[in-house]
Amino acid sequence: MQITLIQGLLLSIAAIIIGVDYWLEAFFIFRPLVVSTITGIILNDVKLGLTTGALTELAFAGLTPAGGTQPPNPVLAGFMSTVIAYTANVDAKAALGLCLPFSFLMQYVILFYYSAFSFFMAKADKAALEANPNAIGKINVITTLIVAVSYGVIVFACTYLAQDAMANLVNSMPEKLIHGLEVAGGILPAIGFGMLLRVMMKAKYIPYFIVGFLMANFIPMSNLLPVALVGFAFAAYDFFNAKQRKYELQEALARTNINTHGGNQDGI
Amino acid sequence: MQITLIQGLLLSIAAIIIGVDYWLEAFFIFRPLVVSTITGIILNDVKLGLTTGALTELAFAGLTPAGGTQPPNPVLAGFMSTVIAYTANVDAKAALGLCLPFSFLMQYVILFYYSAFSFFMAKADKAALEANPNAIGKINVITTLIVAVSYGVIVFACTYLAQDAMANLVNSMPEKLIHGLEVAGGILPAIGFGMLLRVMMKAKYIPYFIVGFLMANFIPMSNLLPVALVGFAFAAYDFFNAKQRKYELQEALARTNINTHGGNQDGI
Amino acid sequence: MQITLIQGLLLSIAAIIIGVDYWLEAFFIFRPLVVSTITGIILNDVKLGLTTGALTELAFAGLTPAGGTQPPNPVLAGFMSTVIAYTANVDAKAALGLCLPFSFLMQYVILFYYSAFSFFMAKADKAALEANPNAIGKINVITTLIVAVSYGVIVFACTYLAQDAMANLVNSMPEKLIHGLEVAGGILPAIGFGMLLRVMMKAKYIPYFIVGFLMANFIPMSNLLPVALVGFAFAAYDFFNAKQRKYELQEALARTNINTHGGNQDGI
Amino acid sequence: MASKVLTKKDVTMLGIRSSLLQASFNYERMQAGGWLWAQLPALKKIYKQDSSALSSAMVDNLEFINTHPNLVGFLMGLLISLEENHEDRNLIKGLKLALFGPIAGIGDAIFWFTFLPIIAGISCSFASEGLIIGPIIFVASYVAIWILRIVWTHMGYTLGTKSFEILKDNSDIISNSATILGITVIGALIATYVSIELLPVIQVAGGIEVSIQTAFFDTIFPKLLPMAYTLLMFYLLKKKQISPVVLIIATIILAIICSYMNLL
Amino acid sequence: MASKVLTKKDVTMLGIRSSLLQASFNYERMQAGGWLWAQLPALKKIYKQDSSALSSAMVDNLEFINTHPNLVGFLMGLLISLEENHEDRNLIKGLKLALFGPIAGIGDAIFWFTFLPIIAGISCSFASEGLIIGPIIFVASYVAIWILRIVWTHMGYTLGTKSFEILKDNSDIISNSATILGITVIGALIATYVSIELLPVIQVAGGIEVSIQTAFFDTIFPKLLPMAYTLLMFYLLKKKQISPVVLIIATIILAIICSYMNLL
Amino acid sequence: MASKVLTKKDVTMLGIRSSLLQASFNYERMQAGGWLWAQLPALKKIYKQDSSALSSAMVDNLEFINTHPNLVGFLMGLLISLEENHEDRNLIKGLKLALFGPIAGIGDAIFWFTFLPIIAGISCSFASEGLIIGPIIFVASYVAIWILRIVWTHMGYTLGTKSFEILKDNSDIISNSATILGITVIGALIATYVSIELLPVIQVAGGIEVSIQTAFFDTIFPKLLPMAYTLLMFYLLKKKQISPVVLIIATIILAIICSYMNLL
Ligand SMILES: OC[C@H]1O[C@H](O)[C@@H](O)[C@@H](O)[C@@H]1O
Ligand SMILES: OC[C@H]1O[C@H](O)[C@@H](O)[C@@H](O)[C@@H]1O
Ligand SMILES: OC[C@H]1O[C@H](O)[C@@H](O)[C@@H](O)[C@@H]1O
Repeated sequence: MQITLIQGLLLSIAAIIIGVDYWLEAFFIFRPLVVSTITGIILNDVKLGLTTGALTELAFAGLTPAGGTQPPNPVLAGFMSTVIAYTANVDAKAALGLCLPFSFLMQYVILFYYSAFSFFMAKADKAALEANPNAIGKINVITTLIVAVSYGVIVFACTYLAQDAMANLVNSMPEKLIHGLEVAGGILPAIGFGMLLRVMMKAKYIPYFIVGFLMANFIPMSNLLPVALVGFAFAAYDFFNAKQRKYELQEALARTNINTHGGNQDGI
Repeated sequence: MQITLIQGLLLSIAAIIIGVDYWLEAFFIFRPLVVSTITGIILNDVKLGLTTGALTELAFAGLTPAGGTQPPNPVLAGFMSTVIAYTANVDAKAALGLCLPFSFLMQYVILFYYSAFSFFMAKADKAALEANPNAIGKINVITTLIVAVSYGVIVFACTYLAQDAMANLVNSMPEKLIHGLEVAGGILPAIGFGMLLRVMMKAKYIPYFIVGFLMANFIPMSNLLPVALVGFAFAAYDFFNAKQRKYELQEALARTNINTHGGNQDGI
Repeated sequence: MQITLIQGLLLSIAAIIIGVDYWLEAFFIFRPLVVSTITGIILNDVKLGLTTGALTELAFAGLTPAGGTQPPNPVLAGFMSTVIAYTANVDAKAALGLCLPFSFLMQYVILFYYSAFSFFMAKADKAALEANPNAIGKINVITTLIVAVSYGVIVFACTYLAQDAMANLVNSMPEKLIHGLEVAGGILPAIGFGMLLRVMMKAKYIPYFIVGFLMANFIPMSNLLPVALVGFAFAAYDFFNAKQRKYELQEALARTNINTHGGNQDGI
Repeated sequence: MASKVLTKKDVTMLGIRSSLLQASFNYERMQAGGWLWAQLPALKKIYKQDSSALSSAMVDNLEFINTHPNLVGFLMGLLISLEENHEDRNLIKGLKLALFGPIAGIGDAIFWFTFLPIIAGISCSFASEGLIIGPIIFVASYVAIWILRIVWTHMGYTLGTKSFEILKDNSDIISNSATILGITVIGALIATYVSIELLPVIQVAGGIEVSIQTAFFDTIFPKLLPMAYTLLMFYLLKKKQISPVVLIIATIILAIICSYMNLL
Repeated sequence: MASKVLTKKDVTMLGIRSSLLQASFNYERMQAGGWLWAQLPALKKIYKQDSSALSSAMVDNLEFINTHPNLVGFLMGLLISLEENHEDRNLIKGLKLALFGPIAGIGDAIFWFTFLPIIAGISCSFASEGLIIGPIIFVASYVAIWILRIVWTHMGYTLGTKSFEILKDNSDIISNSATILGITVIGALIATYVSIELLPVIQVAGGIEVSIQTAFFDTIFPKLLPMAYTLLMFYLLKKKQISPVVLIIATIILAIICSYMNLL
Repeated sequence: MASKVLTKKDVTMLGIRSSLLQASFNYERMQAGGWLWAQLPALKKIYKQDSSALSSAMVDNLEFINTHPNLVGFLMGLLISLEENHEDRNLIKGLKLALFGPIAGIGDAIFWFTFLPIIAGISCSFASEGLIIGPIIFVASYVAIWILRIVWTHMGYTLGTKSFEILKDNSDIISNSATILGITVIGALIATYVSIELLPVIQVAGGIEVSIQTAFFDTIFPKLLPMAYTLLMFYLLKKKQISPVVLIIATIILAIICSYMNLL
């Protein structure tokens, strides 16, 4: 399907708003699930937006900017997975595979800004010394604007302008290649989860990992809320247990200290 | 259906025995499950007794006299839920709703006796001072008899005498009202369970509450024995864990005390 | 079915190898599951070997030689359950019942050797005093050979030579008796598990026992791996919990000791 | 030291008579009247002709008491062994005061709040399918518990004051464990026996009807509404101190209104 | 001691402005620019005409900082209350340095590694069936979290330095609990959302075809391959320090190869 | 201090030869004969021509020993490293006496009582459906365990006496954990592999037949009878010290009787 100029412009405007949201990490409308849904609404195919968004979201679950790192860009992934599925008419899984180059591209753009914006800090220092609040405001506004405009331009280019080239490219791909991308789309979440595990996993958490895995495998349920509840039960148990242990220890030590002191006094 | 005079008398006799059992809290045949079953046997419709009894029992699960309080009366609830379902030919859930006024009535009668019987205590004090065991016995027999007779009379009145009035009343009720009572019968156990939670629930028990709820929700089983077993497993785990912690603490402290003492001796 | 002479000899050779494996407890091909499978292969009915082996294995699960005791012999049980099912054409469960006398027979033979081989120890002492390694080697080889030959002979006799007698015996058994043996075959694992529990069970393990039992009862799964995983999760949890408690205790005591010491120094 | 006058049979009788505990329950002394009555035969045997000693014992035992009927035999056995030894009256009185509360606590936790919901839940799952085995299991269990009253009485009588320590040491752990078991079962009971099913359906394109209950609540989380309503009741009972009778009536009225509005 | 100059509304505004934290994010000072900008209105009000004091405060607040945006309001509230009291500049600076790290740790554990996968998992289970309720739940949750930023800010402002202790004492237990919850859900997410299905079938006697996937892997253990691949990724990321981008590309290439070989 | 004479290959050979441990098992010295035999090549290399030292070592190593074959290599490696260093004979002897018991305990807990039931349970669930993969998994696992014997031997040899402490410190926690795993699986094995099904049916009104097994036992609790019988066996084995052979025979007789009575 074709993206009209109006749709292209709407996508571009959405990209500006969403881009700023990601830059500030404010309302989390920058996650692929939401971005794809919005794209689907603009392209008048909400269902496509939902399904591509769900898949992309999960593949990006572990790819977080925590610690100030820049992961593959979730905003571009959200836009492009839906757009590619729409224009080139491929399966959501294959679209996930195909959207990644765009995601990497934007990742590097932001990384560039992370470095480049360091130069504003000298100006900011000067403003601070001069007790000039307005200058500080201006710096922040400028950096944010630069990011916003970049999102608008890049998304417009990738969606509206590049659509024919992309559709041709995809349509000329052999079936096996497309199927391969679909397969990749099914596997990619493994990397996101691997990233999460890298940060969170310690030996002592293995039991919980096993139980979560087994529950999803052997107990039929329509969503993961029950698992989250069980996880919450474990967390709460551990929390109260730790508190209880702390309390018992302090109790016991308090009692001993009294005894010891008594003993000392006798001895001296 | 009609309750015959004979059945009315049998119900009255049953009420005397059951009423005394509740007064003494001896064999727990006063719980609605048993009362309704007995009523069903007397009315020659055991199945009706069982189903109304099961429903009423659960609605009264948390309404206990623990601490010397008087809850809505389970005996009258047991009798009347079955009797109303029988005479007015309504669903068990609706009967549960309709039996409650009788349960409240009897609750207040017993509350009155709780206050009134205080007056016997002066007499008892006198008997104690005079070392007169027989007088003590007499007081206890009298109070128990008063309770017994009250049950007999009230149940006879509510079941045999009032049956036509009740059937007419119920039959003149609009369908929506009856359905509303049925709906209420399905919800009422929530209050009983709320009462149980009020006494038992602390933050640290939340994990167990969650697991019990999830098990009943997601694992198919024909009764709650498996949940009780899991609950028992949790309880036993906690028990042995607490003991183990106590032991480890004592061990460690014993070792330290020895060291400390040793240190003191060196120092002095 | 008939066992041919060749098959009889193959079984005998297999028995020698497997017998030595059991004697040394090396590769555990002496467990009924493997012995029966090998027997099935030799008798050209692998499936029969697998099914009789599985059943026999489980019945012998708790019958271990741990601590130097001799349980009913798993090797003969493995051979004979399959052989009896094959020659007398009975159900695997009945065959399990019928193989037990042979298992007991071999148990007593090994017990006899356990006693008899004590006599070699005097010779060994002499060799040790004389620093004569070769003599030690010879003693070990001889004892192992005796065991090996015994297995070969006994298995040949029980399988090839006794097959007609056995088939006749079994075929002359009334149906109810055969059925009784089948029933016994279904119950016998209880004794093995009872043996395991005897060694392992303590009050504090009851929770785990309950959970394992309930899982197998209420959660559909095609094998016990999920239960083993849950058991592993429990084990790991307990392990890390114990370590954590140890650590917390040491921490707390270290802190106290410092305080106490400080106090002592002030006092002196 | 006085010699033993009570036989095994006397102690058994005391256990049986412990069921009279609440025979003259009232708000002034709670179970005092029945408490004394149950012990009278034993006291008479101990103090024989010494009617002033008997009088003192009777006066003491008429003081306020409120404890758990299923376990009271333990306390009776313990105290009667002290009476038999003619221990100091103040010791006996002090022990009674110290113990009836904890025994009430343990007993209520185990019997009212743990055992009853569990055995009721199980029995009712049979009874609600019309099987008489339900109430039979129920009554059999309680008969067993009643028989245990005799056991507790002998135990209290034999252990004497030593039992005081044991009880004090473990009462925490025991009621904690009992509560864990109870809470687990209550969670399941709510899912099983509270039922709230929404009737409304939504008309979607093409005349298809979608039930809010099955398409929404059952998909997100089965039994969400029963749990929510129970927690609301819990909140109102605990934090707002609203009486259960008020909640019962309010629930009935609400249900009737919802029925008229075709909501439930 | 200086009198209070900030109103409730000022603190609320500070909470809202805390969203500007990353407005000029860069590798030299990370969030410093936005951190200062967000606090400027409050600082201006506190130091009014005293432009040298304002300058000191601005200089201090331009130093390197990197913490969690959802919780930063707490830290802002705390420090601004100290500024308002004209506490020693070194105390303020020291507290900031001591706290931004732990807050980043707790925040990342809770929000990035626990809350996001859970809410994403649930929302996606709806969205993947075409239900718009999925993203709605998602956005609603994050709006709620955003509103909490105002709450944290007030909390930090009110608790003042006392909050320092509370945070230090419990940060371990809290992030441990959050991680337990998160790990449990991730285990389930792997089973639910990673899919690897082998295509090959084995021809057995009689022309019957046996699928390796269903006859072998699904029988031994469902979802074994997805779990194995995830753990392999975990291993390569953690022990071999391979970048995720490399793994993504490698996975795609591998999938395409397997597609050509009819394996997947 | 003596120089090292054993090569890596010698230690590997020792690990392999550790399988000879039970070659002359008897009730007087248990594994002593095989224990010595397995170590002879290493001892000969260490003591070369010094035949009186060799003799002492041989005499010591012929003393009573009984430990777990799968782990014995660890002990052999440890002791042979001491022999190689010409440590005091009493130290070597003492360590052997101190360690063979705990190693037997850990080994039996892990291998006989935990690993065997689990791997047997899993393998049999395949085998009982006629799949050869069952015994293959079984043998493969045990080959792996056998190969580990070489690993343990190297470990013991390398760690030397330090390993003594490690083992003593953790043997409790390790066998506790192993037992937890084992017990969980045994609970499941009982439900899966003990089968007792009652045949009797009850004739109810209208000629309908109700099976006691399905209508009663399976409804109250599936697998109740197998569990009950197993616990009875456990009780008889543990408390009444009845030999398993007696129980096997009694069970068979009972089963035959029940068969004749149409009960089972
Ligand atoms: O790790 C601290 C912090 O690092 C970055 O600044 C951002 O990605 C935040 O989301 C994160 O909380
Ligand atoms: O709470 C103590 C006690 O109070 C009342 O006397 C009765 O309801 C008992 O059942 C209860 O155990
Ligand atoms: O118990 C120690 C030890 O005893 C016997 O020697 C053998 O059965 C071994 O398998 C066992 O490990």
